[in-house]
Formats: sequence, C-alpha cells, structure tokens
Amino acid sequence: MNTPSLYREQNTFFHKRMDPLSKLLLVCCLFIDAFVVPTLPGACLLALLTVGLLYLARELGRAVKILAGCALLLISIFLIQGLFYQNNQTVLLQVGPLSFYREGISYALKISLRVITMIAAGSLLVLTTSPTDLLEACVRRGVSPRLAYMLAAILQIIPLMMRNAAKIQEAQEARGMAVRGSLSTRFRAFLPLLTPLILSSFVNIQERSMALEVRGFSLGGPRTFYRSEPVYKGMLPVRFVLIGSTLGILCWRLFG
Amino acid sequence: MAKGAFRLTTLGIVMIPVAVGINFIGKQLANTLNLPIWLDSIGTILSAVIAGPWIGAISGFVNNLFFGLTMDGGLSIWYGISSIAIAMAAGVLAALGWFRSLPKAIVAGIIVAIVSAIVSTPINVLLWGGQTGKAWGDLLFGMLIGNGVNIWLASFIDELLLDLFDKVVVAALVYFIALGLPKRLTQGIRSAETAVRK
Amino acid sequence: MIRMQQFTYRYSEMARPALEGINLVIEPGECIGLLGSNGAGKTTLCYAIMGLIPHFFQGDLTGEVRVNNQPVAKMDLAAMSRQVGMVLQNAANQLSGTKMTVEEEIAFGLENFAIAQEEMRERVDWALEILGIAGIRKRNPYQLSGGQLQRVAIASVLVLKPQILLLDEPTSQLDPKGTEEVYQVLRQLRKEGITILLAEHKVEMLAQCCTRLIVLNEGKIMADASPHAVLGHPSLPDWGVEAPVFTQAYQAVVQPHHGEKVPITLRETIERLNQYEQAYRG
Amino acid sequence: MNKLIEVEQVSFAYEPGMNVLNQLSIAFAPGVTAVLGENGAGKTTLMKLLKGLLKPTAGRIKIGGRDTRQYSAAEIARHVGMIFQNPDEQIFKSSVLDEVMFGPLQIGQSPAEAKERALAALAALDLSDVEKENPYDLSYAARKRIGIASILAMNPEAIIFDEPTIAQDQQGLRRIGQIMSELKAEGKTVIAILHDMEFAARYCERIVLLARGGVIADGPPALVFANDDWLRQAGVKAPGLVRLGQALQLSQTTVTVEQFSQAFRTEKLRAD
Repeated sequence: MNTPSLYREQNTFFHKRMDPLSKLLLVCCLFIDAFVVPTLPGACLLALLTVGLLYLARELGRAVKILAGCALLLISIFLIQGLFYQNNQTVLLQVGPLSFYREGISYALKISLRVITMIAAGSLLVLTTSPTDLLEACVRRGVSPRLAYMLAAILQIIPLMMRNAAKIQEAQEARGMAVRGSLSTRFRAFLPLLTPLILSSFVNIQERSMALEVRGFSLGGPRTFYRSEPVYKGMLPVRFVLIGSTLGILCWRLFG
Repeated sequence: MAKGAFRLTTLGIVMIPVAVGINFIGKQLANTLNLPIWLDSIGTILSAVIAGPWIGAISGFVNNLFFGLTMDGGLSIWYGISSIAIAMAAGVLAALGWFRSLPKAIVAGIIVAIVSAIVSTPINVLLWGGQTGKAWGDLLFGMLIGNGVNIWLASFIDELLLDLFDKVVVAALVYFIALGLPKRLTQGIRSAETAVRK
Repeated sequence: MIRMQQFTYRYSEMARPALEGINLVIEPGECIGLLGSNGAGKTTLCYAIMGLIPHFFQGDLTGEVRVNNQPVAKMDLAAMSRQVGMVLQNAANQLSGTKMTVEEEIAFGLENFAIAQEEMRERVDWALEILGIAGIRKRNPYQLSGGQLQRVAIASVLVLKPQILLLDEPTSQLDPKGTEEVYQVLRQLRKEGITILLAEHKVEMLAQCCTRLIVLNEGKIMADASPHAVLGHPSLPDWGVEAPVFTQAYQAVVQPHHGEKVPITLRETIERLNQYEQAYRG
Repeated sequence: MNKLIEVEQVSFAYEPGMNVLNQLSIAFAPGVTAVLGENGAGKTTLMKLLKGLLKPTAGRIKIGGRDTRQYSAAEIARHVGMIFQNPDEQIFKSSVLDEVMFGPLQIGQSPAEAKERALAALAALDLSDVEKENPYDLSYAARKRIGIASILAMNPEAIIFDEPTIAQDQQGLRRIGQIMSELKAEGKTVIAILHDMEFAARYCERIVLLARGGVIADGPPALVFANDDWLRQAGVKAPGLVRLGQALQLSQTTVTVEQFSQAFRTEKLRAD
C-alpha cells in the first residue's frame, strides 16, 4: 500500500547526507531567488542550476512529470501574453493575422523560468525527503506536535480511505447501482459512493480522539522520540552558502 | 488548559485529516466518474459547516500544506490562503443559517466562490501572470486583457468562472451530507464546541 | 484496586441510563469476564473505569468510581492511563495513525509521556515479546491481519504499564485463529500479574480464562460470581446470555437441580459426564 | 431451474500467477449452505465471482443457466444478493427505511413495491420501531441487521451472507438464524461465509470447506465435522459438541444439543 508521498529511497547526497531542514531552507531560498533575480539570463541560470540539482539527486525524470502538470499552462501563457500583453509594442513574429510581441514573449519567459525554478526546487524536497523524517525534524525544532500529527495522519488515512472507497463501490454496485452511463447516472452515483466514507470516518473520530487522549496526546510539555536523531555532517556551511547566495541576489536586485 | 478546550482540540485535530482525506477521495471520485468538475473541497467545507470556521480553516490550510509537501512540489501551498478563506466564509455562513435549506446553500456557494476568486486572484497574478490553467477561463482572460481590461479584473473573472460552478455544487453536496448526519455525531461535535465557549 | 459505588450514568442524548446503581470491587490479579447482550452497558462500564466518563462523555452521573482509592472524576485522563489501560473494540481506531512501523506506533504513548529513549526501547521490546509480534515490528500497522492489529492495539496500551487492562470485545471482529491469538496473550498477561476486565460474547473463551464473571442487563448487574455459578444460572437466557455449548449438553443429559456446580469447559464436561455414566450404571 | 448457481472449473487471480481459486467446481441449490475456511482460502473471492463483481480468469459461472459474463453486476443484483461484512461500507441514507429502499429502487421496483418490501424486511429483522431513525444513531449490530434487510427487500433468488455473525450477541445470532431458515422455507438459495462453527452446525444443512482456492469437503454437518483431516486442511476447528461427542467415543457425530443428549443416553446410559 503506497502512501501519497512521492518519496523513494535512493542513495544520493540529497537523500542520505542532507538533513530535511537544510533542504527546506534550500527550497525557501530558491523560491525567494526565483522572484528576486533581476535579469532574464540570471533567471535562466537559476532554473538551470535547480534542474542541475535535480539531476544530481537522480530525480529529474519524476520531477519532469510534476512539471508536465503545468506545461500546458506555461504554453498558454506564451500565447496569451505574446498576443495580449498590455505594453506590447514591437512585433516579433507574424503568424497570419496573429502578431506576437517581444515584450509579451519576454514577460511569459520570465514567468515560465520562475515557475520552473520553483517547481524544480519543490520537487527536490518532495522527491528526496521522507515526510515522516521532515515532520520529526520540524517537531524537534519546536513545530507543534499537533500540526505534525495532522500531516502524518493524512499520510496513512488516504490509502486507508482509498481501500474503503473501493469496497463501498463494490457494495453499492452489488445493490444494483450503476456507475457507468449518462452524466446524470454518474452524477447520481457520487453521493452513494462518497457519503458512506464520510459517515464511517466521522463516526470514528470520537473513538480515535479517545484513544489519543488515553495515550497522553494532549499532555503538551516536553516529549521524547523513539527514533534517535540522525547526524548530518557539514550542514552548517551549506546553510551559510544558501543564505549568502540569496542575500547576494537580493543585493544584486536592489543595487544592480 | 481548560477541560473543554483540550477535548475540542483533540476532537478537532482528529477531524482534520479526515476532512483532507475526503477532499482527496472527492476529487478522485469526480475523476473516476469523469464528472466535468473538481469537487476537491467537500471535506474542508463540510468540516467548516459542522465544526465551525476555525476547524474548517485549519483543514483548508493543512490540506494545501500536505499536498504541497507530498505531491505537487509546493505549488498548492501558495493557494493555502484561499482554502482558509473558503472555509472561513463557509463556516460563518453556516453559523448564520445559510446551509439550512438548498436555495440558501446555493447562495452560500456563490458567496464562497466569490471569496475564493478574490483571494486567489493575487496568487494567480503573482504566479501565472493572472491565468488559472483552465482553458476556457484563460481564453476569456486573454480576450479581456487584449481589450485593455485591467489584468486584475480579468484574472478575477477567469477564476470566478471556474469557482462558481465548482463551489455551488460543493455547497449543495455539503447541504445534503450535513442533512443526513446522525444526531450522535453533530451533538458530539457541537457539545465539544460549546464546552469551549462556556 | 477499583471500587464503584452506586454508579449511575446516562448519556446526554439517551433517555434511559446506560448504567444504574453499579456496585463493584475489583481486586488486583483478577481476570473478570463481562457478559451481556448489545446495549447492556458493557462498553459504558469500561469507559467509567477508564475515566472517559466524565472526562470525555458529558452526561448525568451519580455515585463514584475510585481507582487505587482516588476518585476518577478528579484525575485527568493522562494520569489515569498510567494506571488503567483500555483497548477499544475497533483496533484501527486505537492507533495514532501517524507512524509507519508497528514499533513506533506502540511507542507513540511513551513519546507523549516523555519517557527516556532507553526505557522506551525496553518497554516496546517487552510489549512486542509478550504479544508475540516481535516479528512484525517493522511492518506498516495498516497492513496487518485482524489478530495482529488487535495485538498491536493491546501493546500500544500495555507499554504505559497500567495495572488494569480493560478490553471491549477484543475478538468480535476476529476469526477463530485471531481469537485464539488474543486469548493466548491474555493468559500471558495474567502471568505478568495484570488485572483484566474483558467484555466478550464468546462464552467458551471466557469460561477458560476468567476467575469471575459479571452479567449486565439493561445497565444493571444481574450476576457477579465464579464462572461456574454464573454459567450454571437458570435465568442466564433471560439476561440475553447463553451458557457454553458444553454446559448446555451436560444440563440436557443430567438435568442438574439449581445450585449444583456445572462443568463449563470441554475437559470438565468430559470428566463429569464419565462420572455421571459410572454413577448411573453402577 | 433447481441448479440456480453453477461454478465450473473456475480459477481467479488478483495478480497474474497468484491464483486465489484453482479450477473450483461447485453448485448451489435452494437451502442453507455454510462456506468455511481460513482467511485467504478464497471464500469472499468466490462470492464476488458469483455476484459478478469479479470476472473469472478461467472457467465459467452460470446463474439460472446463463453465463455471468453476459450479465452486468447491476443485472445480477436482481438474482443474487450479497450482504457485505461491514454495513458501514454502504449505509448512507439518513433514515433506516430510505436505506433499505435504496436497493429495491435501483433494480427497478416501483416506489410502492420497494416500500412494501422494505417494511417487510425491517419487520423480519426486528427494526420496525427504528424505521425513521438515522442508522448511525443506532448500534453497529443494528446497522448489520439493516445491511441484511436492505438485501432481503430486493427479493433475490439467492442471498450470500459475508460473516453475518460478527459483533452479534445471542439474540442477534438467533434472529439471523431464523431469517436463514425462513428464506430456506421460501425456496431461496442461502450461502453463508462463516467462522462461527456452532452457528454453522445449528442453522446450515450443508457444509463446504475451502482451502488454498479449492473445495476439500462438501456435505452435511454430521459428515464434514466428523472428518478431522478435512478440518485440519481447512484450518478449522470442529464445533464444541462434535469434539465432546468424539471425546466420549459416541459413534454418531452430534451437532445439536438435542442430538448429543439423545446419543449419550442411548449409547452410554442404555436408557429409553
């Protein structure tokens, strides 16, 4: 039963020797850089750098799948901005009646490079970090265990609910309910398939919260961890480099 | 910690992953039944309606935070704000009785859609230059800014076109689901909530 | 250990009280079977001893429950769970649902109580050993058989080292193999000196491992005595409970007069029927 | 047609190569049949094949003489009803009556007929007084009975019970046993997947043992429960009374209390 997380065990620097919080910092820095980098070549370099990191983490293939999700959107941005961007002046390309302007295309390019950098950075974190490790690292640094509980519980509850949804569909079909057919048939099948899941899940929350109470969930105060904290060497210099580079780009933007 | 408070918090905390799970399964079901609609906020709005705006808002935020951290590389974290806004709006409307009849629920759906569009527009402009990723909406957006319509207004209309249909249907579905909820459940949640206010 | 005096409780949304005038004393080391039809109040009695009533369930409550001479109403749930552990009927609800392996799931409670890591490891290994699930310590808790999941639920409560363990129909969802696994565990727990209160429909299982049986019907205690006395009682069917099939066989053949001690397990019935045969033909 | 459900050399695998059923052949006719065996023996899989929820990878299943491949799951629902183990995986209406009427309406009964059959089913399951209640305001055992009523109301010729005895008390077990006997009297085919040996011995006139995807025994309780080898293969323990009778060397395999006391008196006490 796989959980919705896309994390996969691999043996690279990003998977094994970079701690989750440094990766979180890396992603935040790249997010800021993506917005702050002043020039197009700079944005291009940044995007290449991020994609390069993905290649090093041997997750470029799967990252492209995430990126493909909004490829269509990026293409439509080029079309629409190319044609209709407010301060379009100089025509770059004439295709029959349609005239694509330089300003629109470069604005679209700016948006696309920024999105590519952000998604590549986000995918780097998502594909190389196990959610439970990330959550535990955050809780060790003071993030409320209740928020960590909610996120971790979703990880397990989704595969469980998917299994129940399949059983519900079987039970309702066994009672003669049609699932294929006209739009109205399919639409009428929605509530008989979703409501049993909602009811049985909500009725269980009372028992679940009792079980948590009985195991000291709302005690608050100091807590310990069953797993010992993994040791990552050489993370401090990495963090300084990240913060330093982002400040550098920031200065470039302000005084460039 | 007041006795009532921590009970609601635990009950509320346990409810949130369920709400997020329902969002996910709702979207998946709409997909497998290939309905022309998202339906990925049923859990958030239902929790807002039965457990109040705060629980709803947290469900909304945690929903986007979770999918950002596990599936779509951080993108949906940007839209966490609009999930919070949607839930708060639905929670307040429900408290004011706007989910007590189907017509009222549909009006509530429209209001939620407007709130969602208002809050999502700045994010769309920031990220995508105003577009939303849905073909029809973006085509309209292009024509509007082509005729000199302000980019913010055009993006708002693009998003509203999208949200209106989705949120009205979600509001109607939540109305029917909430109608059928057992007394034991709604009282359990409400008694936990009043315990806090006492 | 546990004392209930004139305990009466009505859930806020119910018309009839779930428990009425309950007087009960449970001594250390006992293994008590709780019998009764659905809705007789078995689960409510467990909630009352565990402290979930009144801390979790609002409702009308009179009388008192004391654990180790401290009134339950005054203690908070976390403190209670160091003395009394409760295993819910639906094992899946017992889990925190946030851990990817069985051993971490069992340690969840210890993390909240800030138990030192060293002691956590010892306690988890101890619980895994007793429950016989050391082999699946790295498995995902949601990919186990019913019997395994129930044993993980028991372990997750046991690690808090309660002196008393309440089990609410632990085998109701299990097949005979799973049921046997859980009862082997209960025999093992009794060797550890843990007091057990066990709500259960499967009368044959209770007859084998309980030192005392309590029958509840519509919230009142109908009988509270040794298994032999209770399972031989003529008005057992009126309380919605059936004697073990061995006892019924013995009664059909011998028609014992009221009060005579009846056999309740397979072994006892074989002996008594052989004796009866000799006496009859002698 | 007496042989309502025929299973001919059926194999099935969820994943290729991992056969859950291996060339299994059996026929189900009117009467009450218990299907026993360990988890993973293929009991529920076989039932889903009968229901048309799964298609066999090899072999054929015929209902009323017609191959199930020609039916849709919804069509089969008119002939074969299945009561799933967990009622919470189907209940969604806000009143018991609406829930029980859902099935009949789906297979095309008129609202009037659906209501009439639903009320009759509720009466049979002792649920008439909670007709208007929300199923989730009742106990799990009551919801299990609602699950049974919602299939009875569809009036199929064959009814499959998947683990009906789970979480039931003595009263519940007796009521479900009575329902099965009444269905048998009406000439229906009842198939029950069970783990409760005493219930199987008391209410079923035919016992089928499944193991590793095949039938290893098929006959009356007295015959099947007497054969320790079959029972061991199926990973199943004989009912208490059978073990008691064997321990006392009774020649007859006794399945009910009356049978046992009769056999004990005649063989052991040489009485009456």
